[in-house]
Amino acid sequence: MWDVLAFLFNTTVLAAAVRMATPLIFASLGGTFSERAGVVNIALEGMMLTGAFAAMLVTYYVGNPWVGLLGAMVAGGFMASIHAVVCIRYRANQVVSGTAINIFAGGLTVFLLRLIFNVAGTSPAVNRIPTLTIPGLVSIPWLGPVLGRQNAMVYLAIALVFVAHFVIFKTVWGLRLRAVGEHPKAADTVGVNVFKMRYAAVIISGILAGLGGAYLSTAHLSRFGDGMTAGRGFIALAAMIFGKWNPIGAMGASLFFGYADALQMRLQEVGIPSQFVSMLPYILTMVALAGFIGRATPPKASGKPYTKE
Amino acid sequence: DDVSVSIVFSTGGLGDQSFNDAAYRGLEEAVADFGIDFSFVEPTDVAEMEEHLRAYAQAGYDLVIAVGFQQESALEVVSEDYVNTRFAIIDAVVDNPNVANLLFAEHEGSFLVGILAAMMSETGTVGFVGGIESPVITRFQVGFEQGVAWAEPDVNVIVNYAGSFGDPGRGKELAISQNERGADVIYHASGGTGNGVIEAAAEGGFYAIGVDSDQDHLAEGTVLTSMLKKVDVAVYNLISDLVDGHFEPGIHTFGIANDGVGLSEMRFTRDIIPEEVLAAVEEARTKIAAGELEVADR
Amino acid sequence: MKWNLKNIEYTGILAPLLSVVLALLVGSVFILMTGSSPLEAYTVLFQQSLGSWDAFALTLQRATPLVFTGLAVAFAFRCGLFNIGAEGQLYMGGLAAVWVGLTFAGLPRFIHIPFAIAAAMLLAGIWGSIPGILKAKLGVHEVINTIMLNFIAYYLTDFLVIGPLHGGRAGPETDRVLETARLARLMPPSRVTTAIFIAIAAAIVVYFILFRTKLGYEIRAVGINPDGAQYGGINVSRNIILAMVISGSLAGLAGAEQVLGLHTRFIQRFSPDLGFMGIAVALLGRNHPFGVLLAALLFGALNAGGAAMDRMTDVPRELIVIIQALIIFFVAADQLIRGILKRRRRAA
Amino acid sequence: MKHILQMKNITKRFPGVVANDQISLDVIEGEIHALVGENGSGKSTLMNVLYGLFHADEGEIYVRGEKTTIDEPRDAINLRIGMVFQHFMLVETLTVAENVILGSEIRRGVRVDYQQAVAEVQRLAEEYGLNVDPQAKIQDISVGQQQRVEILKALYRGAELLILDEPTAVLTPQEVEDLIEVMNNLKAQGTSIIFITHKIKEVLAVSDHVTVLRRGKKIGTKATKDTDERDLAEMMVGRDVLLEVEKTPAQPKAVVFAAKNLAIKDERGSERVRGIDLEVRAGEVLGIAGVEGNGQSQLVEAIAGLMPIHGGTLQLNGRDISRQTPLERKQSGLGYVPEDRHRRGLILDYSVADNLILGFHGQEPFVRYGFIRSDRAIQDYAVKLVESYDVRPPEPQYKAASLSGGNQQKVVVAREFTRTPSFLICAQPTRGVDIGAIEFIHKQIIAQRDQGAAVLLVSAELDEILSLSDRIAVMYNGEIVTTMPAEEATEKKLGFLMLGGQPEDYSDANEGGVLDEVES
Ligand SMILES: Nc1ncnc2c1ncn2[C@@H]1O[C@H](COP(=O)(O)OP(=O)(O)OP(=O)(O)O)[C@@H](O)[C@H]1O
Ligand SMILES: Nc1ncnc2c1ncn2[C@@H]1O[C@H](COP(=O)(O)OP(=O)(O)OP(=O)(O)O)[C@@H](O)[C@H]1O
Ligand SMILES: [Mg+2]
Ligand SMILES: [Mg+2]
Repeated sequence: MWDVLAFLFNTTVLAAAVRMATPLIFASLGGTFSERAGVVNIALEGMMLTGAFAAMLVTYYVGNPWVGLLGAMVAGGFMASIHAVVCIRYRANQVVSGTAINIFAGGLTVFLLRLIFNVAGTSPAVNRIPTLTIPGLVSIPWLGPVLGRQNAMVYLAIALVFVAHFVIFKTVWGLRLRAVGEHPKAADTVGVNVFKMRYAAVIISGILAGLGGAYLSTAHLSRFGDGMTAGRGFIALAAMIFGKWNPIGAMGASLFFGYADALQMRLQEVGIPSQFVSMLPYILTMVALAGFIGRATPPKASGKPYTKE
Repeated sequence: DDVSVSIVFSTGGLGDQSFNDAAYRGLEEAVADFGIDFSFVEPTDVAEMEEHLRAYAQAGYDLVIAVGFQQESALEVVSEDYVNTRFAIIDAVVDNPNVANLLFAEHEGSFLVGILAAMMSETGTVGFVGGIESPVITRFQVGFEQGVAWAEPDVNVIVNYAGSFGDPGRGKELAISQNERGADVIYHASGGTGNGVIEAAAEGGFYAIGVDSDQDHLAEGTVLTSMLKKVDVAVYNLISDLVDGHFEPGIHTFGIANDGVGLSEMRFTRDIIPEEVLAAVEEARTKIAAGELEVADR
Repeated sequence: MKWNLKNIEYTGILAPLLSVVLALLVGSVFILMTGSSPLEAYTVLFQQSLGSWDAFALTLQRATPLVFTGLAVAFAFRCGLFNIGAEGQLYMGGLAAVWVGLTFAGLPRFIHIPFAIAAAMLLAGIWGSIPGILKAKLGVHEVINTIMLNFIAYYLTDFLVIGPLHGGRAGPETDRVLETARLARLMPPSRVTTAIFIAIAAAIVVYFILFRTKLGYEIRAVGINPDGAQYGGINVSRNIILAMVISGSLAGLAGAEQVLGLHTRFIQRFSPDLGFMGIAVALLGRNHPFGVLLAALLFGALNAGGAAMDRMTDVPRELIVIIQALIIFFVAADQLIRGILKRRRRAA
Repeated sequence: MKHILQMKNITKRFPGVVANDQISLDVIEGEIHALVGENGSGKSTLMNVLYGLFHADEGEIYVRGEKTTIDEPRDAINLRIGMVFQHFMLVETLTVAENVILGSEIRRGVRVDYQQAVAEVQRLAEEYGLNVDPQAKIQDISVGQQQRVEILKALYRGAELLILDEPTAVLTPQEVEDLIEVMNNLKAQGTSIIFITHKIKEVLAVSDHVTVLRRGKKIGTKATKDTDERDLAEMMVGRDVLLEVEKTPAQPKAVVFAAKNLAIKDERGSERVRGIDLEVRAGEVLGIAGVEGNGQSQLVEAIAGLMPIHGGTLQLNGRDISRQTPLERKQSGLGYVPEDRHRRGLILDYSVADNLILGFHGQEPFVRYGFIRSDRAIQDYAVKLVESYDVRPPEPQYKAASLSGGNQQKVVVAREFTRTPSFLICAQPTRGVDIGAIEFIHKQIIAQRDQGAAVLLVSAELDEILSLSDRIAVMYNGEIVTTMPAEEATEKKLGFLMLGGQPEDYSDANEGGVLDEVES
């Protein structure tokens, strides 16, 4: 019994969970902004991938990974602005546009990799965002090993969760954002510019997803690899829903995924085929949702283009 | 008339730092040496294989090389339809008179890796990270395990599969978790996922072992060695034979004996590795080459 | 039978065509960046997808599985459900098909094939029913569960294909299914099989179910307005589950097609994201079965032509992917095209 | 006489319709100007043009004498024009205060100053007698309260010209009285009001001028004092309208429907109906009067099987139906006109024909072999119904969404009534419907009664209750306070009971409301 508990709450498992959760936190936060404004963003995966590439590229040339982060934000934001124009201005189906972005990003990153480095597959190594040690925190028992020494981007992600919470629920802009996603016409009738809000939200979502990608290529790892996001954009989408379109919820869900994954990695030895262990995070998620969470209602206008007469 | 050769790569495409890249290197060298005509294609999906093979055969290439077991069934059909075209396939067997089958004894090379890992380990635990579990990857795993057991029966092997060949993030976490469980030498056979394994090793101060191509330079001093699968050599030789006019169909196995698999030069790690370890590896190598030591492949 | 073409909502063929042209224009910028000739590339793209019977056969073959996954996604959409899980359902369908295809020796063709297909539909339908039940009974968002079930299906089939179902080959794949379970090729060497007829039939059946039956009436009502549907005596939960079952079994057909027709075996992770492409196909086809047919044909042509473009030109394969994405963009954003057309008309 | 607003020759076309055809409208500063007309006559369209949501194809707008262009709601807000929409423009998941301030937030830095906002809303609410809890979420408050929030929104923005698009359609009599008081208050303080309504009584009670539209054209503007009920009705409909329902005394027969000790809880578990006993006999109309939110909605939804019951029994024609599905209840002879036609009554994206078979879509002749639809049969049936219920336009293939509210309601009524149910529930059957359609629907309800149906009528419209019912029950706080023969009921008495008064405490001395003054 104690063994099991000790295993479950092992600090190394938890620290790994935090690391695995970080890209999901960024991306699911991004998704939250976009969907809160009424634009479904199934393109998180593609935006992450672009961000991962751009962070590597900029860092490669500039040397400073923090500048690389800016590059990721610009690139993610750029992909998002395509999504925004197509969905908002031209009222395309948001899911189709998202699918196209995902395909586009997959092609574009490798295309550029080849054009610039003359390799396909894996980029050269670049500098990484440093790991920080938080003086007070690191010496607290149990919590210290989990959170006291992590990559700077881990702390950035956690900080952004609270910033996002503040922005969405406390600010004027956030109030308008929520209104636009629930009932755009109502917002319009009181003079809120629905289109502008949606553009902003979608671009923010791209920036955040880009950061999530950057975490992979320049914080957790130090190079870009073809398709290195490996479906995390979709998991982030699930985390966003699991978290009920709330930043803190999204973080919780991301941590849950990260934890299940970290646990799974340490379970591959007990004699069950590896594939069944690999399924664990996904099964756990389904059970958790069915058992404890229940209904989640998306913002009412999400997925619906807004048209003015 | 110039000899013309075409290659249909596996879906990993170029840049996989594995057999596609190696096959391409072999082709490039042959082009440089013999000035042959060539063409290649990087399919995105298994369903494409047959039409590419067929199109090349139709276009009259003298030799069409299929890279990877994914093309086994496609080649089976196409090689029967084009009996006058010569084909080669890497990592699979198509039993037709116009097909050369290039097989690699990855388990033998992995055996040597296992010896190195076991003897270099200070903790008594080593690790293996695979991509997606499949018979080929299993060959790497079991060869490695046998090598470990042969050298140090008490050394424990932790095995994990990432479920993907393209997820370095997960590769890194798997390596960290293996390291936390005591593994201080980790061998990967997981394509792009392995980049993460190597990064974890570099960061955590333990050893990684690369695969397929020479990955030693990816983290100098951290990558102990790489298990080379010399597809480039095989492809080069195949073309060279063709140019000389003695293309040989049938099964060509590349193992320790004919230097088709083996360890890298260990340019960055030779100094760290004690003599007796290298000696043990060499002993096993000669025994396997001589057929005195048999390595099981499953 | 009166076709209800109004549902397709295509005002003309002009807008989609222009979208493709525009995408190719933008794509040519990328091609020029690599120093290749767009004209040459596009000539290949066209000739190798629609330029000859052989090429068209290839297009058809590529379109076939997309018809199934497109229909699967569209069907669920009609009930207000977003099925991102066609990929997983496809694998489960393939799994059932290959098992039946390998196991029941001695059956005549006309029994073995339908049996294998039915098994595929059944297992994939069950797989689809899981998110359906969880949605209907517990209100869990289907998007999460369909994503989760994709991963579970990958791992489950990964295991079976190298374990109990592993064949005698080097690769992670089963043996070929028995002769009697293989779909016949219509015009060898092309691999267009009788599955193309199943695809067309499936589209017609889906059309029929959606628009000509009581079931379709109920499913669409639930999709548009569940409260209204409930008021109308429609069992909302039951229809949600049923819609997911049917959606899943349609995706299962794609699995059966790949396993019994194209590959004649189950290969580990054989699907090049057919399930995800099905989402784009469905929405491009406006969730109408006949729209899905057209959209699948477009994608099929892009796949067929794109592969040839990789082989026959210097354009790297990533570019082909980029051009495909661009075409989807422009076809989706047909408001843009319509805007241009309207301005033209006004100017004239 | 200063004009706050002059709209000149406004034309607005939609594909296939000219919604506004050269309409001019002059509103004098400080007046209440009523705008009336049948469903689809173009009232909302004209106001949407004024508020910047639609762009007129032709015409000019002058505000306070100056020519202006209004492209955006923001422009209208800046011109101090406020609008309360027919379909509320409220964000359900936000609170009252948040909705009020949205777009013109009280800030503290980048933050919304919620404290201040709540205080401000509270202040406004008190000043104009528009009581609502600023911190409640919209989804948790009644329709009447939502209406108040809409008015607060406009007032908060300092509206000097207030457009009220059918504000009374969803209000209870008491709430209407309150609203009229608010309107008069506003007028006294100099606010001009454009007031859209289908109720002529209200026009006569509050307006100074009235403009009538019909089929997109302006019929005329009159000073209210120069006109009367019959005159207005005729201007609107273009023919003489029967304003009173003609009916013979009821001849009640056997009990068709009975509820015993019925208890209902809502989704949150709070008890909304507490042990009600109810009987409706064949050939009678039982009216349920009550202020909205006292359990009527839950009662009706539970009877129809759309909400679970927590105690008691429901009997239809002697059989217990409390375990039956909605479909089985329909088949047992229950007909139901729901109060919310958009949410419940219609599948808006379906054609009129498909809506006409909703609930019977599984039956012969619409379906053969239990599965396959017969378009022929559906079409024939729809053509017949559309014609006999005068649905306009008479096109069964049109989407229900493209019909006006009145005509949508006719579709629902046609569907439910044609099947000659033995028990018919009508909840707010004429809400938002024009007088022509009201007349028609009322006639149909009486016709159903006369054919032997037991009718349960729930309405917030006391006029409607009084003119249609044979017996009247008053519901308050989840209970039936009392049941009386219609002859014994008066508007005042019902109003008294609906607000929680006890029958024995009632005396005729209670003071009358504004609307009584125009009672002819
Ligand atoms: N967005 C729109 N698109 C197309 N037609 C419209 C639109 N809005 C209004 N119409 C049409 O314009 C006409 C006038 O509608 P409007 O809403 O102005 O009527 P109304 O007088 O407000 O009716 P009601 O009494 O039902 O509120 C109707 O025929 C309607 O169908
Ligand atoms: N896209 C559309 N096409 C055609 N007519 C439309 C469309 N959108 C709205 N309408 C019509 O415009 C008119 C105005 O809509 P509005 O929202 O005012 O509803 P309404 O019919 O007056 O509603 P109700 O009376 O039920 O409250 C209605 O007649 C409606 O049916
Ligand atoms: Mg209106
Ligand atoms: Mg109306």
